[in-house]
Amino acid sequence: MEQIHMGNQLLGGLMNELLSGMTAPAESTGPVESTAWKIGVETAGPASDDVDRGSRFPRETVEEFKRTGLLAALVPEHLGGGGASLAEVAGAVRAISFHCVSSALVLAMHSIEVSNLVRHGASEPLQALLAEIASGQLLIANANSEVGIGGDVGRSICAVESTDEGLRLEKEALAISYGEYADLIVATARQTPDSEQTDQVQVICRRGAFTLEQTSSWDATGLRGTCSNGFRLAASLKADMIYPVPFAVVANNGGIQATTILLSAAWVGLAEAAAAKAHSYVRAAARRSIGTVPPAAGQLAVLATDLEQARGLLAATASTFVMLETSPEMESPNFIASTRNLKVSTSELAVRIATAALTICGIMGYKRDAPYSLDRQIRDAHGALVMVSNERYLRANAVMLLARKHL
Amino acid sequence: MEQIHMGNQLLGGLMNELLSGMTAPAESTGPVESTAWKIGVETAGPASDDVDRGSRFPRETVEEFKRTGLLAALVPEHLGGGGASLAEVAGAVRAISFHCVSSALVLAMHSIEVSNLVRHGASEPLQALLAEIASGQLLIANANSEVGIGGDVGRSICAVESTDEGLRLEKEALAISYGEYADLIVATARQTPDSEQTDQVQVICRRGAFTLEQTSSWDATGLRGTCSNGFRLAASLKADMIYPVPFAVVANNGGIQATTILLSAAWVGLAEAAAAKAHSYVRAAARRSIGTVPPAAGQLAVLATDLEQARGLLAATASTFVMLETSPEMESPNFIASTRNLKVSTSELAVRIATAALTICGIMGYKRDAPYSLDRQIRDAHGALVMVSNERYLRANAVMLLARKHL
Amino acid sequence: MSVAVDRDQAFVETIGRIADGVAAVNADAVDHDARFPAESIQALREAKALSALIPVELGGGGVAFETIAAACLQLGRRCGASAMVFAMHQIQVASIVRHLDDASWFEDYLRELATDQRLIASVTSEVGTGGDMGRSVAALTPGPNGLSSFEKQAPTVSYGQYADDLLVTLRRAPDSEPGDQVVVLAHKDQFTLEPTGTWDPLGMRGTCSPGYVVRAEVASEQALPTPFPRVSSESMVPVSHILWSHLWLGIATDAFDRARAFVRAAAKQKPGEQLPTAIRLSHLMSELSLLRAEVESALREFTDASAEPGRERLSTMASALRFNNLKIAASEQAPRVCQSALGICGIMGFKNDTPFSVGRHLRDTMSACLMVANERIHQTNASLLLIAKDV
Amino acid sequence: MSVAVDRDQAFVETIGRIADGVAAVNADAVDHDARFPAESIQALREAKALSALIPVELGGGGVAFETIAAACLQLGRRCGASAMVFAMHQIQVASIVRHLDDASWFEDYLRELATDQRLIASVTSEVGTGGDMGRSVAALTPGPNGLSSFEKQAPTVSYGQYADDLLVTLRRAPDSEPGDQVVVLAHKDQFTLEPTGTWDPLGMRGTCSPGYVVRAEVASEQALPTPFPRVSSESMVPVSHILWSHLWLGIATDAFDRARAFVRAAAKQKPGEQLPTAIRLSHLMSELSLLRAEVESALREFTDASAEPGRERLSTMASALRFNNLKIAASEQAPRVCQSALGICGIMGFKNDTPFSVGRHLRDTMSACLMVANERIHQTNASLLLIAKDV
Repeated sequence: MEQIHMGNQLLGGLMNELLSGMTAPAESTGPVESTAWKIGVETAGPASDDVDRGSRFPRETVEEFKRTGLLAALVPEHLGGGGASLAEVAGAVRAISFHCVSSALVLAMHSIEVSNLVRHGASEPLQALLAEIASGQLLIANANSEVGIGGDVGRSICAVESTDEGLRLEKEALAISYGEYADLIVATARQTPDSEQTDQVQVICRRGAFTLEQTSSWDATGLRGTCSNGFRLAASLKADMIYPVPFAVVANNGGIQATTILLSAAWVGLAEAAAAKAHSYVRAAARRSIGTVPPAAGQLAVLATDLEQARGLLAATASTFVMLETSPEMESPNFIASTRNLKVSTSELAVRIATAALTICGIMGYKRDAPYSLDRQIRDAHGALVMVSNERYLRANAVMLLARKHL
Repeated sequence: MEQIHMGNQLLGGLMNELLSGMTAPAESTGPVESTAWKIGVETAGPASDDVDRGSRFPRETVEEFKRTGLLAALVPEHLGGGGASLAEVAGAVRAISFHCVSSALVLAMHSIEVSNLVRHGASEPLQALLAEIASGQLLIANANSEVGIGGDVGRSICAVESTDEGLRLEKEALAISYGEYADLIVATARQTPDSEQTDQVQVICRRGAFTLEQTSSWDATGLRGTCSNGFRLAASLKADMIYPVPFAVVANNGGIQATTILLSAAWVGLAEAAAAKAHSYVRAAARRSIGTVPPAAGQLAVLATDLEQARGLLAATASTFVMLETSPEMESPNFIASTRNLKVSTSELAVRIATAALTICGIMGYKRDAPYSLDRQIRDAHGALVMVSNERYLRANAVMLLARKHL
Repeated sequence: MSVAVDRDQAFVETIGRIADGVAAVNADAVDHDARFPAESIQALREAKALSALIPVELGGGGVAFETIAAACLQLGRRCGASAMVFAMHQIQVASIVRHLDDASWFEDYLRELATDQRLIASVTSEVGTGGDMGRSVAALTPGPNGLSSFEKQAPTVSYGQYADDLLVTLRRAPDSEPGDQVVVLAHKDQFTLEPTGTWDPLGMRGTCSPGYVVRAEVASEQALPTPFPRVSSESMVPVSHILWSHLWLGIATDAFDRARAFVRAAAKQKPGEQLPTAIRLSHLMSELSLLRAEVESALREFTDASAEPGRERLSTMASALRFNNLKIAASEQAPRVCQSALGICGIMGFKNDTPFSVGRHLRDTMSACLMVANERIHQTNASLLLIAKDV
Repeated sequence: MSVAVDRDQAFVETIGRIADGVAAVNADAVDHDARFPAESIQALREAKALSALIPVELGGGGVAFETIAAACLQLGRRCGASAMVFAMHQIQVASIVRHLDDASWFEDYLRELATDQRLIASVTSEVGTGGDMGRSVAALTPGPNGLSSFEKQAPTVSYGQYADDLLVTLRRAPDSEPGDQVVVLAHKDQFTLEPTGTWDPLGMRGTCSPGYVVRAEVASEQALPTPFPRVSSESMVPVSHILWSHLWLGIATDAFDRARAFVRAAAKQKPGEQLPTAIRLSHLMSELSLLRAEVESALREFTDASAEPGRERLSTMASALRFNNLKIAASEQAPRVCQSALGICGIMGFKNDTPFSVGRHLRDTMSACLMVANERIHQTNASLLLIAKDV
């Protein structure tokens, strides 16, 4: 392997520069993001390599989420939560992702479920559950995917069954990210064994009342800390732990939107981390030859246009979500399509930005143990493309566009 | 030439569909945009082919700009203008561009000069000029480019000279778009014949006191109605018609920002027109085979993600401009870089969108005289790349990025 | 061998002279007025280029197929429309020459073509087939006089109005299946063209390709003995894709040349400076390199396979995929090259009247994706990929 | 000729067996542990593959250069690291074989290599040269004992720890200009390696390429008689770019094969349905087609030019541009193909333990842009483009 050399004696200086450059992006959305940034710097970042190599759950970081109340940030204040907006939590996800994408995805996936509960859990038992999530800092995982439906979460094969011992659910989940570490698992199922595949409810399974039998393992190119193993889920259900509205309502009225926004926040944070390394690299190169513009600066300028696009899209969509929180427009096909676009665009931009950063940093980015290493960002970014597949989103949008009068 | 055929009998129906589909984009910025949209539908659109083929000034459209007061939309109300924000005028440019990009660029280039005058023309004579622009609906052109400086408007060769008959300027302008039709021409020049190339002022030349001698012609691939001929400008100047601040201030404190925003508005409108045609085409295809999703719908979904990005960027940057109107942050390198990014991104997205629309519409898009013709959009979009070259903007940003601490 | 090599080299040089001396001179007018490149075709006729691919024993020039491909590239560098007319004519000639099977009518016809330098246009696409050339609606219909007639709705017939003869795909008979096709050569005095559309497109404007209703009455021996599916897979499709790709490469090469001239001119003004556009030119060259290699390698595979007895390799799925890939890859890469050239030349490339203008190049190559729409080819390929053994 | 063809074919088949039976089996472990692909290299040794390119009269296999390129492709399909080690070794062998000039020391060395199946590593890059291989800091320094010594700071020496011998570029003497370089072959018992870095990268992990301080003492006849600039332009650079490109093509081809297997498996589950991924597979194939054509066409140009007396064509600027373009185009296209394959296989491609995993392919090919950084090559090309007559 040939390479452009960078003298070892420079590395110490660069490392300092890099660390000093890695401060929170200028525009913070507020205290939730600041808390997250601190966790990122102090816990998620330092643990990230070990999490990645071991493909292990980022438990120390999730402990910090719990300690600081981040897991209940979205729970209303009167129920003991942080009362934060989705935009604020998106800021937190993005800040964590700058340091460890897997940790950020745990926060994101958990927060999607909290958001859904807040929007659709008006019943007393679900309000009580929200209060418990806040007081106990419970972690929620999702088991909506299922073997045999090919990734289309709008259909279920499994069903809620009435047995002598009460309601039961057995489900072959394609993957339940961090399922073994979750206190609660939400899952879609047909309402009854006689229901159509699309007649779905979403149920909440509680630790102690469910068992998980691992059916596949998670050894992936990136996003390794999400521990997205496949599981056979078997759970006893309480009737009041079934969402009082059909799953289609949960999904269309806030669910899809929160999912795309929070996942996108992770991709933007990832892109910012890659961009920050490229930026530091170029600045260091410029300092070595004062007065000249290193060739890589031009590539950095292109990268910056991509980063600006990713950030702008995220900010705009997150604030629209907040604006529409109680509006029927939340469910409008246009806004749903727009949030899908957000996920498609930010994930593609993240790959482009990470790849461009690698071109800029060269072999110093290719190495895992170099200060400018882009190893994880590159691998995680490609996960962004396949995690909730962009193809699926684009196909869904294609169908929607046919019905739309205006683009 | 082989092609997928579309029966002629269908064309009538498609044409109707197309026209009904071509309504103003859902989110209008207000009455200024609505006025512009009406001009687009009634005047700019119908004239656009003739303007393009003849590479001629869109005089009927500019007449309408004058009649409706659009040329003074940015002039404060107390001076007789519309008192509109730059974001509103950007909406107008975008609406016109949907129908005729050249016309939109005339409005954009004129409005950049008005914006600069409003921001920096505090002197009494310049306030009087603004009032006159409003009352007389004067059209302003720009002669900042110059032969011999290679497109770098931050330098001038020509200088303001004191003669016995007063101040004079002679300038070899690389191009003065619609110069022959302008009432006022602004031009950069060295402050005195002894000044450095970068010691520039911007002067305002009035019809009657300047002559134009054509030095090159404008027969281009697209943007043909801008009539961007080269001219030798010779003008008598009044001292009070020189900006009271250096040109660098005019440029950095709002000039660059207004330029990139208004040009980008034209590119977004262009992209929306191409997207609307592709959308109509796909919908028509879907109607011919009810119940199926035409393959092109998937391509349209991808196109829509690009369009969303372009729109989002424009809206965000324009509203930031309005927010910073009186703030020193307007001049911050970050915001300037961000507006340059806007122009680079929207022009590239416009090319991508127009090209994708051509793929979708196929031969019906390739033909000039078909209802789905993308001929002008394709040609104009490529002009977006070279008009104020993206390369130049990226190089400027590259230098700026070196100094920046955070990306 | 050496005689053949000399002859072929002389032919390419002749074409180069016509390209520089005639095609280039009229290219802007042809483009601007969307008019037939009459001067180029006249010069090609005078050079006997229209019969270059016909064997010597039938009165032709007997040049190799590779030489025709090289000629398309040369013409493409100077005038895309001239190159396209030449290429489409040669596609028809190749389809006849490669599937003669001693049919005496066609042998005579080729002699006549060589003598009179007749220009053949193609009528393969048809309204109502969804763009599938492997199916026809119009049928060869026997008449009372021993002749057969047909009427075909053609959505485009390139330079139809200027062609001497037409090569037409049809169902074999009124009761034949859509896929049971023959190729018929209709002579100038046997057909009429009724225009059904106009031709005023973004690029390739000189090909003059409106739609027509084609009506003709022909003798039965004017149908090529080989069934069309075989003509199509062994000759018409690969030859089309190869000759088109060569001319697109020609256009892209000229765009690169103009960008290079632009950069060299800029470098002369600023000696010693590292120009950003010079780096971009290197990027552009690597894009052109991909296109060039793709075109060259497909040509070689085709001539190799054509030289094998029975030409069976050309009927395999792998071969269909190969030449479909050529079409797709070249048609996407050529406009990309032109766009990068525009990026380098900037406003000087955008203007129509500078030595660095590349607007026409870009517009012309943007037609490449539409000549048999790439998406349709992808659909064919997708099916082949599911069943083909080797790819 | 026929004997040679048979021998070459047998060689490719042998390599294919090693690729399938050994390299593929260990590829995941090699990648995971960033360890040397010892099993593959051992198998290659047993098959005498390390001396395949050495002429028969010097004890080698005497296979053609094209055959070595084909072998790189085969190995690349199964294990990128094994292919890279094999390719880099062959680059060194080719550089010696093509510039022997009857140097008896090197003839003897090649015999020894053939007998013992010695593995050569390359020490061309150097700290302080800004990545320019055409300049050296370290110099061959005459000592009192008739031997010469050197000390070179090498930022990377691929598989240095596992190599028997090293081929090193150096200034000819302590007072030589940076560009006055020679190539020296240092024998296992003549050099020491002091590690200066680690090797834990994103991909190509099995190449084990940390930095070293290389120190050695060699006899004067261990410097190749031909000056390095000529070795470089006629052999080392084009051979490197060609063999690397072949193995990148191999990796990309396997990624395509896996994507195709994925689509076919999906099609079996939903017979008769039009799968969106099948269309994407067709797009992917056209991307692969561009890469394949580029690699094949460059190989042919090189072998053609190598067969010409004096090999002068290889020293032209056009030739330098051609093989630089190959490197750039192939190194950009190969990861693009792998990325598209990942897009098709989705989560199954992203996981490391499925038959459709393409993560390693993507990571390995992403090194391609960095092996001699493309941006540096573009700078060289930019200068050449300003002065070269023909390109």
